[in-house]
Amino acid sequence: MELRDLVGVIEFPHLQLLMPEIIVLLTGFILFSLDLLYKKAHHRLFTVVSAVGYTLALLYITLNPFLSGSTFYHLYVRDTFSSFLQFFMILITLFVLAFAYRYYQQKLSLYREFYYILSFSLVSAMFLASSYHLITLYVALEGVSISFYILTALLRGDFNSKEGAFKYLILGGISIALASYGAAFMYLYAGSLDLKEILTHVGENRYFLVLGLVFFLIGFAIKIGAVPFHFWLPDAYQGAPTPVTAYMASVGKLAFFAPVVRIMPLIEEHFAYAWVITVSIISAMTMLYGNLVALVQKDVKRLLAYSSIAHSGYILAGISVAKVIGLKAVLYFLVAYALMGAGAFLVLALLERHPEWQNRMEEFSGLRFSMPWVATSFMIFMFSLLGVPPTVGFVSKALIFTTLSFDRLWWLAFIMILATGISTGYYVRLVVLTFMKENSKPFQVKSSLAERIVLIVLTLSVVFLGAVPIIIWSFVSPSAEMLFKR
Amino acid sequence: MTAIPLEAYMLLSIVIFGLGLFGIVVRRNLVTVLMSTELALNAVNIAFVGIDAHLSLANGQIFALFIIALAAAEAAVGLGIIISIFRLRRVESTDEITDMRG
Amino acid sequence: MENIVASLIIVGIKILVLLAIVLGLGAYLTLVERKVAAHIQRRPGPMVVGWHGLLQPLADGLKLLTKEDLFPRYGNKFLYNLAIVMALVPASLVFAVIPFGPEFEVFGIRVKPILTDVNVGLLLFFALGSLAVYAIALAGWASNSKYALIGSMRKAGIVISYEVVITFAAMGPIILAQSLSTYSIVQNQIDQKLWYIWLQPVAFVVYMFAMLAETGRVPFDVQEAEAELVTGFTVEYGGMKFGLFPLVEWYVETLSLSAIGVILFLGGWSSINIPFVGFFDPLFFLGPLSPFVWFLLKVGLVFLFVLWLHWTLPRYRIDQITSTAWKVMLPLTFVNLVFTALIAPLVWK
Amino acid sequence: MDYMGLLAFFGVMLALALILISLNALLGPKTPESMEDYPYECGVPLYDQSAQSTFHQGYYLLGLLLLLFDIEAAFLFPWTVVYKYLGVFGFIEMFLFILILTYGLLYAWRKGALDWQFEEEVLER
Amino acid sequence: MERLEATFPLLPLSMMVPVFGSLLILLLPERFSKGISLFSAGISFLIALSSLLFFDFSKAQAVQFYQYYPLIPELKVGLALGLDGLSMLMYLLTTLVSFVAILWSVRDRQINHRLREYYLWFLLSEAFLIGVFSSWDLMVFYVFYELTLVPMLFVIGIWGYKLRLYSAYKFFIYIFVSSLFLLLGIVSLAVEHYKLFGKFSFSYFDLLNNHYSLEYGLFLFLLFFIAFAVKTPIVPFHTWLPDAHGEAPTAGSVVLAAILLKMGTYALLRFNIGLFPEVAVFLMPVLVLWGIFSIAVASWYTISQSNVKRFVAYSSVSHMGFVVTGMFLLNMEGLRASIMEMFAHGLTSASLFMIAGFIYNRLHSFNMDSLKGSAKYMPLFAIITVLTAFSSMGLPGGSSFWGKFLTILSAREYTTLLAFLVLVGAFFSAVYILYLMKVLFLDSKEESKLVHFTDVRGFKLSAFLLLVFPMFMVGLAPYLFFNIFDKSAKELLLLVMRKLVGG
Repeated sequence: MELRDLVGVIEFPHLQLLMPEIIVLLTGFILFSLDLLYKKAHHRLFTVVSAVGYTLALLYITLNPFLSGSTFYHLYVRDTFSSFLQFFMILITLFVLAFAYRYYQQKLSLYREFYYILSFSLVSAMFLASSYHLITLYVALEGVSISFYILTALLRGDFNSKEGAFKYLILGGISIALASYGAAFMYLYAGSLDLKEILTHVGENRYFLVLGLVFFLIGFAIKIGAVPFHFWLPDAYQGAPTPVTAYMASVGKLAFFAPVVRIMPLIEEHFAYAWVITVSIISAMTMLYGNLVALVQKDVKRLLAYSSIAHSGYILAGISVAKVIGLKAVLYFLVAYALMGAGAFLVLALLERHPEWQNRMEEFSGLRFSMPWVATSFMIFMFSLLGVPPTVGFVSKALIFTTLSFDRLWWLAFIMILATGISTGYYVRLVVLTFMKENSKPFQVKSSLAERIVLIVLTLSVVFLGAVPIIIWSFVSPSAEMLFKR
Repeated sequence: MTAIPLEAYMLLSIVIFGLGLFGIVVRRNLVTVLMSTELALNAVNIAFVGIDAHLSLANGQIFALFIIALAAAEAAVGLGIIISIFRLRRVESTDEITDMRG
Repeated sequence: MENIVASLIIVGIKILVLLAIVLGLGAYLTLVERKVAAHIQRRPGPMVVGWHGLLQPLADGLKLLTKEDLFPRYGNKFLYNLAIVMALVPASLVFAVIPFGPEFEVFGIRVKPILTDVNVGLLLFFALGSLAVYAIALAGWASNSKYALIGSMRKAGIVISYEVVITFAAMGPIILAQSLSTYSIVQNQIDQKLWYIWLQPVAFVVYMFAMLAETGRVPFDVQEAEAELVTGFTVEYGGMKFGLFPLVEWYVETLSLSAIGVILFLGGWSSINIPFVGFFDPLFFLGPLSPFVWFLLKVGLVFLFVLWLHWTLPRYRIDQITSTAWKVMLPLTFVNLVFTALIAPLVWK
Repeated sequence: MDYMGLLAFFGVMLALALILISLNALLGPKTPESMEDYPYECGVPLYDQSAQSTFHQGYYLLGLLLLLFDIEAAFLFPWTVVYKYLGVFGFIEMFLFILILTYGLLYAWRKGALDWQFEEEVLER
Repeated sequence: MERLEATFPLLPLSMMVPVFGSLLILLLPERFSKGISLFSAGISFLIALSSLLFFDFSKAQAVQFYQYYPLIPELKVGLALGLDGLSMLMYLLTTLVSFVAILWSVRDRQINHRLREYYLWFLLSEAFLIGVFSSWDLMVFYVFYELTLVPMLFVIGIWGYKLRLYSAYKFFIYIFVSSLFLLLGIVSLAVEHYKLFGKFSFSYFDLLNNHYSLEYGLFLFLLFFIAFAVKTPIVPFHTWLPDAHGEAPTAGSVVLAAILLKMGTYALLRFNIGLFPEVAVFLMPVLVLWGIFSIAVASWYTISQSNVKRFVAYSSVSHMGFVVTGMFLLNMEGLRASIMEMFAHGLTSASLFMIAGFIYNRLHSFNMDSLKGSAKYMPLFAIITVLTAFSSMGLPGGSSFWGKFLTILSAREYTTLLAFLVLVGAFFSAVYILYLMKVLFLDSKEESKLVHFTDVRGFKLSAFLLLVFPMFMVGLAPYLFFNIFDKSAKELLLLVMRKLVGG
C-alpha cells in the first residue's frame, strides 16, 4: 500500500528552529490556561506573563541570529530574514503590551482574550515571515487575519470597533479567497505548493502561473491596504482599540509584506517587466491616494491610517524593483515603518486615555505645554513618517529613491516626491499645532513607567537607528543577499 | 470509467467563486455577505480537489482541509461580530454600518 | 458489457431492496412502535384494520394521501417543500453504506449486500447526518409560525450538539479498524475476533445517547413536547407532507443509526462474540442466511431498546440536553479517543 | 462506479420525495376556507405576520461550536485511518490536537457559552 | 582633489560644542540658557577663527582638516568632514553670524518665552550649518541640509510675528519638497557611480569621476538645481522667502538670510558646477540671464515694500541674483565675485535685519516710516544703518562692491551687452538702497516717534559691530579673503576646463 510509503519517511522536526514560535505559542497557552483556571487573575499577571514569554523568544532570536534551516518537509523555513522580521514583531508586540492594560481599563473593555489572541496572532505573523510553502502561508495568513478581526472588535459598546471589524472581515475574507485561489492556479501549474518550486518550475501553460500569481498578490494587496483594495483599512484602523491599531499597523505590515518580499527574488527576467509595471502603478496610486485623503482628515487616528496606506505605497515602490537593492530598501522601510507607525499610534493610545480626548486634530494644539515629552516624541514620529533626517523614515525613503533610480523609474520617483510633498501638509500641520499653537484645552494623562520607557525607547530608536543606519543595515543587507542567492 | 475532466472542476469553481464575489458586492444583508465569502473559499476547495484529481497528488486536498477549517473559524468570528453589531444597533444591512467616513 | 449489465441489474435490485426498507419497513415500524407502546402501557394497540391491526400502516398512508394540501399563508413555499426533500433524501441515502451481510456469490457474480462500499462510507454517513439539520431548520423557518420555529430551533440545537458527539464517538472503532468503510469495519471486527463494544463501552453508551437525541426520541424530544409545542416544527405541515417527517425522523433515521451502531460496535453481521477467541453462532442451521439474520436481529434489538426507552422515560429541558452533550459526552469521547489510541496497537494484527 | 449507485439511489429518492410532496395536491380535496392557511396559534388571532424574529443566542453559540468542532473532526478522520503507520509521533500529534480541542471546549465552558443563561450578558463576559 | 587629513578633530569639535551647549541648556534651569548659548557660540566662533591659523593657505584648494567616519560602508556613506577655501569662508560666516544672532537675541524683547527651546534650536542650527558646509559626502550633506529646516521651522513658528504659523508652514513645505528632488539626484549619482564602477559611493571625490551623457547630466543637474534654486532663491521660486524672513524673529531672519540662503548658492557652486560642468556650460546663457532677471525683478519688488523686513528680504533675493549670475559666468572673476558676494551678503543682510528688529523693538512696527528721524535722535544707529546700506549697495569700500564690480568685469569678458545688463541690475539694487536712505534722512519733516528711545548700545551694539567691522574688511582688504577661496575657485574652474577639454 502506498499509504505506508507516504507516511514512512517521518522526520523528526528540528524544533530548535522554531523555538521562538514555540515559546510565544506556549505563552499564549499559559495565558489561556490562566484565564480558564484562575478566574481572579489580575491583568497585571497576564501582562507580566506575556512580557516574560515574548522576552524569552526575543532573547532566543537575539542569541541565535544566524540560525537557519528548514523543517516539517520545507513547510517551515528559518533564515536571517525571518529572524530579523520576527525580532521586530516580538519587540513591537512587547511595546504594545505596555499600553494595553491602562487603555482597556479606561475604555471599560478589559477582556483577557486580548492577551492570548495577541500571542496567537504573533505566532501566525512569525510563521508568515518564515515560509515558502503555500499551506503554511495560508494558515498563518488566516491566523493573523482572524486574530486581527477579533482584536479589532474587542472594544465594549463601541460601534465603530465592530463596524471596522466587520469590514475588515469581509475584505479580509475576499483577500484570503483570492490568495488561495491564486495558490490553486499555481498548484495547477507546478504541481507543488512550494513557492520556490512553483516560481522556478518550467512547464507548459504559463498563464496559469501568471493568473495564480496575480490572484495571490491581489490577496496580499488587500491585506496590505494597497489602493484600490484599501477600503477596509481606514475603518478597521480607526475602529480598533488604539494599541491594537499600533499592532496591526506595525506587526501586520511586517507580516503581510513578508511573503511578497520573499517572492521578489523569484521574479524571473521575463516576469520582471509586468511586475514593474503593475506594482509601480499600484504603488503610485497607493501613495498618492493615501496622502491626498489623509490631508483632509480631521480625525488623527484616521489620518494616521491613511498615512499607513501611503507608506504601503512607498514600500511597494521598493518592491516594484525586484532586485537586491530594492529588497534591502523594502526591508529597511518595513522595520522603519514598524517602529515609527507603532510609535505614532501608541502616542495616540496614551492620549486617548483622557476621557474627553476625541482624536480631533485641534486637540493637539498646545499639547507641548501640557505633555511636553509626549509631544516631543510625537513630533519625532511625525518627522520620521515625513522623512526628515536623521530618522529611520528618512533613511528608508532615501533607500527607496536609490532603488527607483537604479531602475530609472523616474516617474515613480517624481510621484513619490509629490506624495511626500502632499504628506508634508498634514505631518507638519500636526507638529505646528502641537508646538506652536496655544493651549485651547489642556489634556493631561498620567503615563505609567512602562509606557514612558516604551515611548522613550521608540523615539530614541527612531532617531538613533536613522542616524546610524548601519545597525539595521548590517542585518538587512545579508538577509537580502541571502534571499537572492539561489 | 472516464474521469471528470479538469475543465469541469475549474469551471464550476470559477462560477462559484464569481458568485461569491458577486454576492459580497451586491448583497446587503450582513450574514449573506459573510456567507458569500465562505462560498468563495469553498470554490477554492473545489478547484484544489479537482486539480488534485487531475495531477493525482494529495497536497491540494490537504490545502482544502485547511481551508475548510480556517474558513469555519473565520465564519465563527464573523458571526460573532455580526451578533455584536446587531446587539449594539438593530441593523441588518451593510448600508447601515457607515458611521466612519472620510 | 455483460459485466456492466449484470452490475446494473444488481444495483437496481439493491436500490429496490433499500426502497422497500425505507418505505415498507419504515411504515411498518409505526405499527411496531404503537404495539410496543401499547403493550408497555398494558393496552392492545391498533386492532381494527387487519389481523391485530396489521394493515393499519396502509390505512394510515391512504388517509394521509387524501388530505387537503395546505400551505401556511406567510410561509416560503419553496423552502417549505425543500425541507421535506432535505429530510427524506439524506436520511434514506444513509442506507446506501450499510452492509447487511458478508459478500456472497450468485450466478457466479460476487455481490456485496451493500449499495456502495465506498472507502469513506462513515464520512458519507456523517455528512448526510449533518444535512438533517437543514431539513429541520428549513421546516421551522419556512412555516413562519412561532411554534414551528421554536420547535425547529430546539431540534436543530440538539442535533448539532450531538452531531459532534456522535462523530467523536465513532472515531474509536475507526481507529481500531483503520478504515472508514463500513464493510471493512465489520470485516475487521470479524478478523480481530472482537466486537468493538468490548473495548469501547463508553463510546457505545455515548453513541446511544446521541442516537436518541438525533432522532428526537424521548428523553430528548423537546422539539415536540406535546404539551408545549403541539408537534413542533411539523405543525404547519399536513397530509403526506406531515406523514413524511415522523417517518424519516422516528423510523428511517432510527433504523439507520441503529444499523450504524451495530456496525461500529456490535460486529455487524457477525454472530455472538467471545472477545479475542471467536464467534459462537447458535443460528448455524440457517447456513449462509445466518449473517443476515444476525444483522437484522441486532438492529431490531437496538431499535426495540430505543422504543422501550421512549415509552418509559420523562423528558429533559433543552439546555440540559445540550449541556450534557458538551460537558459530559464530548469530554468522554475525547478521553475515549486517547484511550483507544493507546490500546489500539494491541488489537491490530 | 460505487458512486454511480449512490447517484442512482439519490435520483430515485429525490423522485420519490417529489412525488410524495405533490400527491396531496392531486389526491386531496380542495375545500378553500378563509382561515385554513393561517399559522397555528392555538386559535388565538394572529399577533404578527412574521414569526421569523430573533431567537435565543444560545443557538448561535451552539452553531458556532458545531462549526468549530465538526471541522476539527474532519482533521481527525484522516488521522484515525492512518494512525497505524504514524506510530508514537502520530500519537503525540493527536494528543496535542485533542488537548487543544479540549482547551477550546473548556474555553467555551468557562465563558458560559454552554450555560443557557436567559439574560443578556453572556457574550460580553 | 587633494585631502589633508586632520591630526586634530577640529570640525567634529566645533560641531560638538553647540550640541553640547544645547544639551546643557536642556539639563540646566532656564535662567542659564542665555549664558550657555552665548558661551558655546562664542567658543565655536573662536575655534573657527583659530582654525585659520592652522589652515594651509598655500594649499587652499585642498580639503583640509579632513576626517572620515563611515556610516554604511557598503554604500560608502560616511561622515566626511573637511574644509577647502570655499567652505572655510562659509564656516567662518556661519560661526560669526550664529554668534551675532545669539548675541542679539539676548536683549531682544521679542524673545520672552520658552527661552530654553529658543537657544537650543539656535545652537543646533549652528551645528547643522557647520555640517552642511563641511560635508564632503553628499548624503550627509543632504542630512544636514534638511536638518537645518527643523530649527528654523520652530524659530519662525514659535517666536515669529503675526503670520508665523503660515510662514513656518510655507517655508518648511517649500524647502522640504524641493529638496526631495535633491535627494533623488544624490542617490541617482550614487547609483550612476555603481553602474560605472561597480560600487556605491556618496563621496564627492568619487562622484567627480562620474561621467554622463548630456541629457542625463541635464536631468540630474535640474534635480539639483530645483532644490537649490528654491533655497537660494531665484525669482519664480522665491515666494516662501518674504514670508519666512518677514515673520521670523530678528535672529531667525539673520540666520535665515545670512547662512541658509548661502547653503543654496554654496551647493550650486559645489555640486551643480562641480559635478556637472558640461551641463553648467551648456546652460550658462540661460542661467546667467535668469540671474539678471532675478536681480531686476527682485529689486522691483523691493522698492514697492513698505515693511522693512520684507524690504530686506526682497533685497536678499536680488543679491542672490548677483551670486547666481556671477557663478554661472564660469570664469575666475565671476566665481570670485559670486563667493565674495555670498560672504558680503551674509554680513549686510544680517545687519539689515537687525536694524529692522531694532526698530521693531522700539516702536512695534515694521513700517518704513518708523525709521524717520533716526539720524537725529539715534545717531549711532543711523551711522550703522548708513554703513550697512552703502555696503549693501556696493559702494567701493563696502562689502558688496567687489561682488558687483567683479561680476560686471567677468560679464565683460563675454560681451559688453551682458556687462551692461548686469550693470542695470546693479543699478536697480542701488535704487532701493537709496530709497531706504531717503526715508531715513530726508523724510523727516514730520515729528519722529523715536524721540523717547535710547540709542543702540551694549549687546546689540557689539552685535552690530561684529558685522560692520568685517564688512569693511571685505571692502577694503579683499585680498585677505581672496587668499582663502581663490585656489578653490580656481580648482573648480580647472575642473570645468578639464571636463570640457578632456571629456
